[in-house]
Amino acid sequence: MAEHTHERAHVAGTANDAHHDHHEVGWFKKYFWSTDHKVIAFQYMFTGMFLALIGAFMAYVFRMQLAFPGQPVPGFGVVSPGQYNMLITNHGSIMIFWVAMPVLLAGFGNYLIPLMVGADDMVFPRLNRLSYQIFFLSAIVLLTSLFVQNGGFGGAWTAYPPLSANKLYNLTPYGASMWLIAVALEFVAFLLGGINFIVTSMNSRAPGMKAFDVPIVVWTIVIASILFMASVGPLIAGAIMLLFDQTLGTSFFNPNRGGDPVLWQHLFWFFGHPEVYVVLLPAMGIVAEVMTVFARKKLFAYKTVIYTIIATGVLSFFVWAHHQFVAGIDPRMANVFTVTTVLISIPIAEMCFVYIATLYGGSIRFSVPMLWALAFMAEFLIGGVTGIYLGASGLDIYFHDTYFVVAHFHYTFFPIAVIGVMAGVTFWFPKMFGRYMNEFWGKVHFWGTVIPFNGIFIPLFILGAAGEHRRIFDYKNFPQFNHPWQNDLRIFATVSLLVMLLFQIPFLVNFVWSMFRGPKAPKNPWKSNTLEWTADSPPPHGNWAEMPECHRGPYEYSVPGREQDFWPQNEKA
Amino acid sequence: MKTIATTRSAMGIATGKLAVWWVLVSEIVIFGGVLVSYIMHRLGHPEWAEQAAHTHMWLGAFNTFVLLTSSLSAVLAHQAAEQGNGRKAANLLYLTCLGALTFLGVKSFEWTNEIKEGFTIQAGGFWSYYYTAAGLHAFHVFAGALVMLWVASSAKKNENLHRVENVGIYWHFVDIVWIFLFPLLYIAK
Amino acid sequence: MSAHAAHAQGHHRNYVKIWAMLVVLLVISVLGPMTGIRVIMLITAFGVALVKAYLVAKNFMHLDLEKPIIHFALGLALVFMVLLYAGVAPDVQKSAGQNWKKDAGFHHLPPQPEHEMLHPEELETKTPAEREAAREQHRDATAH
Amino acid sequence: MINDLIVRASTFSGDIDRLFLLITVIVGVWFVAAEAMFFWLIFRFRAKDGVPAQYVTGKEPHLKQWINIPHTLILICDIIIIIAAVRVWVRIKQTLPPADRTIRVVAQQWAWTFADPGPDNRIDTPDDVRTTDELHVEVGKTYHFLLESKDVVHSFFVPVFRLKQDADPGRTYTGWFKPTKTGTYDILCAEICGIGHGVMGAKLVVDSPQAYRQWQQAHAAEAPAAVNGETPTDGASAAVSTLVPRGQ
Repeated sequence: MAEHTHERAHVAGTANDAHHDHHEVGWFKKYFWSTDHKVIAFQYMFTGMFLALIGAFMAYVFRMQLAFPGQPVPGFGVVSPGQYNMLITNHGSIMIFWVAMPVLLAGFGNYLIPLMVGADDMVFPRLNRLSYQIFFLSAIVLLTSLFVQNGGFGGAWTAYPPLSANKLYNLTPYGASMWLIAVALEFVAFLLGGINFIVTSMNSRAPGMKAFDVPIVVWTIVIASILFMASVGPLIAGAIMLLFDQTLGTSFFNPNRGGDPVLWQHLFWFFGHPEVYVVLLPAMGIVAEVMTVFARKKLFAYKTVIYTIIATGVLSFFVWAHHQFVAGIDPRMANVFTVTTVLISIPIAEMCFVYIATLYGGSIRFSVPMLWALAFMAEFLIGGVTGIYLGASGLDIYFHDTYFVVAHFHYTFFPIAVIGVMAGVTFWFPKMFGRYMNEFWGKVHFWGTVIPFNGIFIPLFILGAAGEHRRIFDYKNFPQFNHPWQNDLRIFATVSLLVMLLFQIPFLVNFVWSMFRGPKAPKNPWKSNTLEWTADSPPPHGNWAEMPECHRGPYEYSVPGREQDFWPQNEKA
Repeated sequence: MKTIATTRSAMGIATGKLAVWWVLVSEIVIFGGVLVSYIMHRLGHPEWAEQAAHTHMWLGAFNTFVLLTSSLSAVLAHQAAEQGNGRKAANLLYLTCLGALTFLGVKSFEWTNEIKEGFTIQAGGFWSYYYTAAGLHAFHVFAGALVMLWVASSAKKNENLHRVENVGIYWHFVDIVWIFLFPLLYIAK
Repeated sequence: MSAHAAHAQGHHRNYVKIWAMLVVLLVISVLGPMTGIRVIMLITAFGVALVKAYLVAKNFMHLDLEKPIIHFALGLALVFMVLLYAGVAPDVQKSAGQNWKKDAGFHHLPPQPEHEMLHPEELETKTPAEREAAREQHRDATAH
Repeated sequence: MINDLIVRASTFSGDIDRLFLLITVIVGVWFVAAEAMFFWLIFRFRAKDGVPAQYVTGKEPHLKQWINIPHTLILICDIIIIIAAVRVWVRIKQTLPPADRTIRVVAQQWAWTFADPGPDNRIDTPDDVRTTDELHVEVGKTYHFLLESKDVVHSFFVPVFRLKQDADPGRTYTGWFKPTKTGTYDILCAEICGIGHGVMGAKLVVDSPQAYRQWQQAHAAEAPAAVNGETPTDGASAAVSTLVPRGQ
């Protein structure tokens, strides 16, 4: 084991003038060129939030087009079929690659891993900065791809060739290649970032912190990084092949000259399914942290959660072709994948049960982060449960590419990327900015988001069950889906979306206002155990003057025989 | 400016080497993606064999020999670095970079001939995979050579000698990829 | 024993001897296919490649001295590639399956000229009004 | 439950609806149980001052069984669902009952082309009736369809038949359906195929035997003439490569 006992932070000064020995860094160097894991976490988080606004605007535009087809959408104008395809493609791509991944994996990963394992920074600070810069470049390339000639790429975020490979078919020659380059750059950024997360949490744990003393959120982000790294490889190879098909005229996916479009589908979904667990696991980790703190209770079965996370991760590599049941794979293979897909519900169900069981015997306080964490569990159950319908191959014949699928994956992605992230943001806000967020406006934002969210996607389940297929800009071409009750459901969903978007304003105001003018927050406002709460709020560069040690697990709450109901990890026995 | 995090080794493995091993995990799946697709297509398309007949097996064999030798000099450099002899390690790394340049030189000579004969990347399914796989590998050889020059520059001054082993591990991986690429592209006719 | 001591023990390997073995194996893998017999070609080309990879990994990369977590991670990546092959080959490698076969436009159909594409406005729709709408949509789609 | 939203018009649409019902029952029970337990725990163990939380390690047997029992029950339910789903899948996708008639369906960027075998009931013969965006089928007859795509990935989706099969370019897919209810329904493209994906619908007309024969006679008469004199070569490529004549 590491033999050093008392490490002095390389910051010579005492805690309060921790910046003392640093030459006074300029504004640019401090915020844009910094290698501090906390600043890089904020860069990822704010880029992610900014792109979330763009993604939400796209959702607003195409939902207005769906509810009131043909009429000009305020703030955008008339939506043509090409623009509609571009909007849904880039809504999907932005929300997954440029909002969920950066905020959940990189934002929380960068901020929490060093603080929670008791390190002063990531192992490779410069590589960490480089990974954000590549990510920022990928966001720029994607956003410019929306404004090039012929518009952004419109072949769905799955980019199936030959539509994505042949500019005569997708009619967006520049948009398609730029979208692909942006996605490839984003993969490179997260490979570099992933290495930092894995090595830091493996090697830089505080002295005394054994593998099972590490908080669940660190475990989930590390396993998510490993899942991402192991699954993105074939898709990087596929992206190179697709880029050559688009630009050099090779024939990897061109059936007329020996290629095979189904190969891309396999390479994409071999990455696609582990990818959804890459964003699910960090959200589950955040919910675990928040639930244990506000229920004042030890996580029901720490080791079971670790084993289910690893089981989910490994099993997620065996299920990818459930996206392709009717997409032309051999029907005999579909039987294999339907078995593995339905069986993967077991580890996830187990994890949810353990979280629910954690509430047993607790003393639950309903502050804003806990509301979000509980809402995540309630909403995600719907998402998980509706996945069984789509995993059953027989039923997927009917449900594939209908709004049932759209509603299902929004019931998993929305709790992950919005509800889970809000739980994390509201929980760690006092630590990040040293100030409290407003509790009342937090609750207004909570109810104003969760209730309309159900109003958007429950109607889509019904429309999907009626057979309404997705990615269609105007249903008046299909008499079967032009009944009044279907149009009303679409309008109801759109109105719910508008209400939900309005309720995001209180959050943005609350977030920015509290950052500068919220009431001051102490080191450990929620009285929780993990190491980040032993550093100042906000922690200085280098996090602690004297690096902490770890003496126990992260969830020793309400230990009998102690007057306080929490027991920080660094407190000597 | 080394953070305390980099000095710790809770797993008992040097941080730099642990990072390189994780880089190799991601490289295995990237090259794996290209090679698995290529193998599937070769087995599915017997007619590609006559396209593959036009590759110059002897140039491939010589390149394999060059990479094997550069792997030897890389591991000798690591041995020298273990003994603390930074100057010798740096020279051996420069020798390895020379091997890399010879490899790239032979490859560019080989490709120009093939393209002159009309076997461009669009010439058919086999050629698309041939240039993509070998091109991706050549890019990794080139990147490895650059990193080696950077490592040698500090190894010369007996600093950061642990990096010699790390870049060596990456280099041996690039060699192993070529050990599999050589029969797949040049011999499977 | 810490990793450092393990390396000392690793020194006694004669790297040049291992290099020589690798070159001999290379020669075998080149001469084997010369015989033209397919089975010999497979054994020498790919079998030898596996042996060479093992030698480089064990002796040059000192994988045998490495911690088991590294073996587990590298092994997992290789297992996933085998899994990728097993899941994808039935569709890509074979030319026919239970309810599908590769034919139209795959083998014997003359390669379609790249530029032969049905422009939207030529699309055969029901009434002139709809045909006009389709033409207008296309113009609008490519205009913005 | 689905047939309240959309009519059943083929033999296996009932299977899919029943599978939906089975999964809804199983999954619904688990969902309600989990949410009920969840909300009950939230209500029961809300913070009451003076009542500290309990220290539960999760190893207590009487609590662990609250996880292990659902764990095994879910495994059993999963197996039931898998068996039911695979039976439906095998019936629809893996078995081809003997066909009374074989039609050819060709998808291209933004139109469906159908080739009815015509009076001689053999596909790819000069008397085939080719139509665009309108498919006439006879109720009660088992149909095989040969599905192809000329350019990008499309998807032949007939909601009332609960039938969907992607058309990948470079492949020919064979599937079957047997209409059971006359009427006019929609055929959709369920895989994004470019700008015209939204207008790529077609009309499905399930005729009674007489109406179908009338339609076939009416179209068979003009079919040879319509193929502008070019003698269609036989074999699969005939129907695919000839551009669509203006059949109504």
